[in-house]
Amino acid sequence: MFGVVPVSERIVEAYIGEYASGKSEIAVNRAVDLKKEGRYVTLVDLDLVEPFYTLRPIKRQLTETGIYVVAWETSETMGLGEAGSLIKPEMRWVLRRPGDIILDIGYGVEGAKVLNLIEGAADNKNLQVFVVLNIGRPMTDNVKDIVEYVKELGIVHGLINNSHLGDDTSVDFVQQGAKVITEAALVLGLPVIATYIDRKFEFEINSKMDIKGNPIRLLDRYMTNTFW
Amino acid sequence: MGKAVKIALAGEGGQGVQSVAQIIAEAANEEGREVLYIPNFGVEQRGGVSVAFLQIGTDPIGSPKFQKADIVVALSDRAVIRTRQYVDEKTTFVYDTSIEGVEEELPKNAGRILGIPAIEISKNELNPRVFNIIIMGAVIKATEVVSENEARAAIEKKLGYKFEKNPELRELNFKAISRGMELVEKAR
Amino acid sequence: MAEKPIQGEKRVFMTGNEVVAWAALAAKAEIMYGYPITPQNEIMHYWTRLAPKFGKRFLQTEDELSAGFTTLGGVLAGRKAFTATAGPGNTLMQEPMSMAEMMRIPSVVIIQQRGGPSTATVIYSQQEVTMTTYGGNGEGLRVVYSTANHQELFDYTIKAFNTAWKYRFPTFVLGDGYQAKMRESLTIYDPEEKGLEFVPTETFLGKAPVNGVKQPVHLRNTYNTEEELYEVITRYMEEYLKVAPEIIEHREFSCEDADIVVVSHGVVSRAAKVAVQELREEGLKIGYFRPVTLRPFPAEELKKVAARAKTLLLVESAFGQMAKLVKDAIFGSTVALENLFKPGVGITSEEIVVRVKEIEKGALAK
Amino acid sequence: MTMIPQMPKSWRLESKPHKFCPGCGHGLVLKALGEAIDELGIQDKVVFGADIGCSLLAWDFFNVDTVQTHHGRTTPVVTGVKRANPDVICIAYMGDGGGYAIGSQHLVNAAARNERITAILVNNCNYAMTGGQMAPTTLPGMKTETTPYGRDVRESGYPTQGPEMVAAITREGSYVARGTVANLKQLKGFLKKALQNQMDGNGFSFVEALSTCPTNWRTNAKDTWAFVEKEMTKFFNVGELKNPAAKEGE
Repeated sequence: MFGVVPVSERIVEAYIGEYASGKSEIAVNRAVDLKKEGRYVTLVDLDLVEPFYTLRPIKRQLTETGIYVVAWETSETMGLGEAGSLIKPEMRWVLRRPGDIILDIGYGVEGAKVLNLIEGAADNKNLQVFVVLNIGRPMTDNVKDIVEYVKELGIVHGLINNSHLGDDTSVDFVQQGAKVITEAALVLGLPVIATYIDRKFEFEINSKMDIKGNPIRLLDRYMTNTFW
Repeated sequence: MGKAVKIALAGEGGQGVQSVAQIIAEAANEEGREVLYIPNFGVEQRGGVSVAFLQIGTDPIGSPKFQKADIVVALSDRAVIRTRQYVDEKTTFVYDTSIEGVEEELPKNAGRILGIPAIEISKNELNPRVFNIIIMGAVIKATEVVSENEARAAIEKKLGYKFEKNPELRELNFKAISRGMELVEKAR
Repeated sequence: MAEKPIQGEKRVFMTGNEVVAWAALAAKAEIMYGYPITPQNEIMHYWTRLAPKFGKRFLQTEDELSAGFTTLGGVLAGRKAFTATAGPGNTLMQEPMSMAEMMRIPSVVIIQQRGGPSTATVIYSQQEVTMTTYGGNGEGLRVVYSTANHQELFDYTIKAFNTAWKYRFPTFVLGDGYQAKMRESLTIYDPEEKGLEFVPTETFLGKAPVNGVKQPVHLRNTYNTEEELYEVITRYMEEYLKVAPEIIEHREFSCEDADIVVVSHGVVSRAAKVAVQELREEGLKIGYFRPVTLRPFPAEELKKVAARAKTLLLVESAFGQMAKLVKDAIFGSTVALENLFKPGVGITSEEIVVRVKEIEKGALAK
Repeated sequence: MTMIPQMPKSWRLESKPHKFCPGCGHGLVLKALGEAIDELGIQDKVVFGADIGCSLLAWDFFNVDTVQTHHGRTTPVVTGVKRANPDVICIAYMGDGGGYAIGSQHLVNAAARNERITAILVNNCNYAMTGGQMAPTTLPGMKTETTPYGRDVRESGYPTQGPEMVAAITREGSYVARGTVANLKQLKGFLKKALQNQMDGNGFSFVEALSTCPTNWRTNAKDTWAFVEKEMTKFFNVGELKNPAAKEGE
């Protein structure tokens, strides 16, 4: 049925990061981009740290684009209080789904241990864990802090530059982020997977690569429709 | 009758000002008068001066608090000082003459100042236990809010069970009322 | 066991706290939950002395959170339950009463206001108006009766039980330290002999099976989306506004031609009444307006008065807590507002007379 | 392949499968409780109060009268119910935060007054619903969102010994035990005795259940059970602390 994408080529990516680093936004964009390429995509909401401020409110919108979204449905959580429970069984077994899997994960202080909650994550050869970084956030605004932070997370396969200042973002700021994060990546021995930049800057930046030669991906904003 | 009569009774703990106020209040209530009685505006100040605020009238009583009293009765030096604030030119200020060295402290602005030897009389003539009843007599004479008979009835109601065992007590109490009334009469 | 706490009518002379205990008995309250706090303690003292004679119960809890929540438990179990508190206890009471508002649990709370927080005075104030009307999490969907004398304390405590059970909003009787501690005369009576019908209670939890069949209930108080909560609160608010005109009570006199209307509530309105009567005797055009329900507030009634008067004189033993309710009620009116605010102390008729004359003088000078 | 698990009669089928996280111990505690209710035949008489926190997810779990309360306030709500109607069987269901922190004064005083209610407290070493913060029961050195470097006992003390405290402040008639989801048969026995103790009108009954929270512990199935059986039991002794029925039998 889903034979268009051979299993060996399937993409399994986990997006992790600090509070408000933009990991959920990146995960959603990645899922949408892959879907546009005609791939079969599952998007998993696994933010255990801020469980309420997640994909739930845009689940329907995403589902309409053809993405399979694993997240709580509001109607399922009636009377459950603050957040409802954090994990549903479907999340635990999600790696058994065919096609591409994009995981939006809130790590918390226990770092990569959250992957313990997903069956098969530990020995999944496809799984790539990417850290979303924004030098606009005080805890990750310089090379030294980024290196320290990423080292504590456990298994990580690459960094993503998502430096922005909300509505005050400029192309210069994104490029500054590229410099800092690329330098940190060198220290860590990790690749920079991409620099994300708001689609409104597409013509201003007018390049497929950022100042440090990392690929640029254009970002559409979906999360403005959620709580935050 | 118009405005209610406002009374402030003050003394040391144990001088029985609250029970005097209560008996007067109950006597007036029995008569169908409007009465409001509040001790110390709410809270008992332990170790301090005990003040009973009483208002008696024919119409419903206004504020439970008043600024100036029609009659103030002060039974100790501290009580004199504490109650001066309730005195103006319309106030009758009653104090016990056995309080030493209090003359300087008496409110000069009072309409009338009546010194009565209630403590002395209770000790020498009647019985220290009826001191507060003498004061009650003084208050009802000074205010004329309750008649002597009504006061007697109220005392009977309150202490009747004691009188049955010891009828002499009844006489003693009734005499104390009369003496209290006389003291005010004389002091005028 | 005695059958009825009060037979017929009886003129009595007692403290306000004692009045509340008798009123709760007369209203057929079944259980009181409470925690010691001055100046309401004697409500519990009298209740614990009287209640067992009539097969009624009492529980002394560990704090007012518990007093409030056990009261809700008692109500959910189908009993006429109530509690009483003051000052810092009223602060804690806001949490359980917020639950009562959201779950529409009919509960009765007597408040005897004191001054400031736990560390201030235990005596008197009208500083718990904002807290009692709007102190919870939410929109203040509650009824607050502000009483002025012992007769009202008796009447409105009885009424509060009916209001709570009829409309299913938590109902407060707002007294104060003066009313709690002072003695004055009133007539106590058996409400049913006077033709008053009690609104029956309802058992929400622990109802016995009917014909051997038990239909379990699941009472929910959590909502997961903004929209769901919005819907519920909107519905409650509509109901509240619909029944508000039935609940609202106020008193007024001499307002028809008044230039200045004295607005006050609770015990202060006693002084205002005397002051207005005196000023009228002197020939001044002064009126009297008193909200009895502070929530819902007699807004339409006050608007009418404000439309005719030149000035409203707002008098309270707080720094403008009733005034906020007034301003909210008469929004849009051009009437002048003057005040006599004395937080934490009583106000006498003489003070009000002086203030009115000051305002009169000022108006003439213009 | 699909097996229909044996469900207690008192469970509410419409709310199953339940909404607890995979591997969560709440479902097990509630299974044991459901069986205890069934065996005692008290389903129609139970009033069940659910505290805020993951405990709240139990609100539609049973076919018994249920009420959701505020955080920590389940004990007073069901106390109020029991005082008003002694004929019902009252259960206060709460977590470690609700019982030992925000509602501790209620637990202590209900125990001290010997309220005829049954309090069941699920101990999973953290505040799970709010995202895994330190609870009174968090183990020394354990990482949580508010103890990112591990619980430092010099800063925040040792884990609360709930049943030991309740046992210390109660006198005759109280039933106190600590069970674990690792031994469901025993836990059910404790719960049954706790309910029986209320039915007999003896006094306060309290059962703490050691439970699992793989979601916030970030543990797989194997490590989850190891944590309960090896780590938690270092601080929390499983067993009965008080049993009036046993005394009578002597």
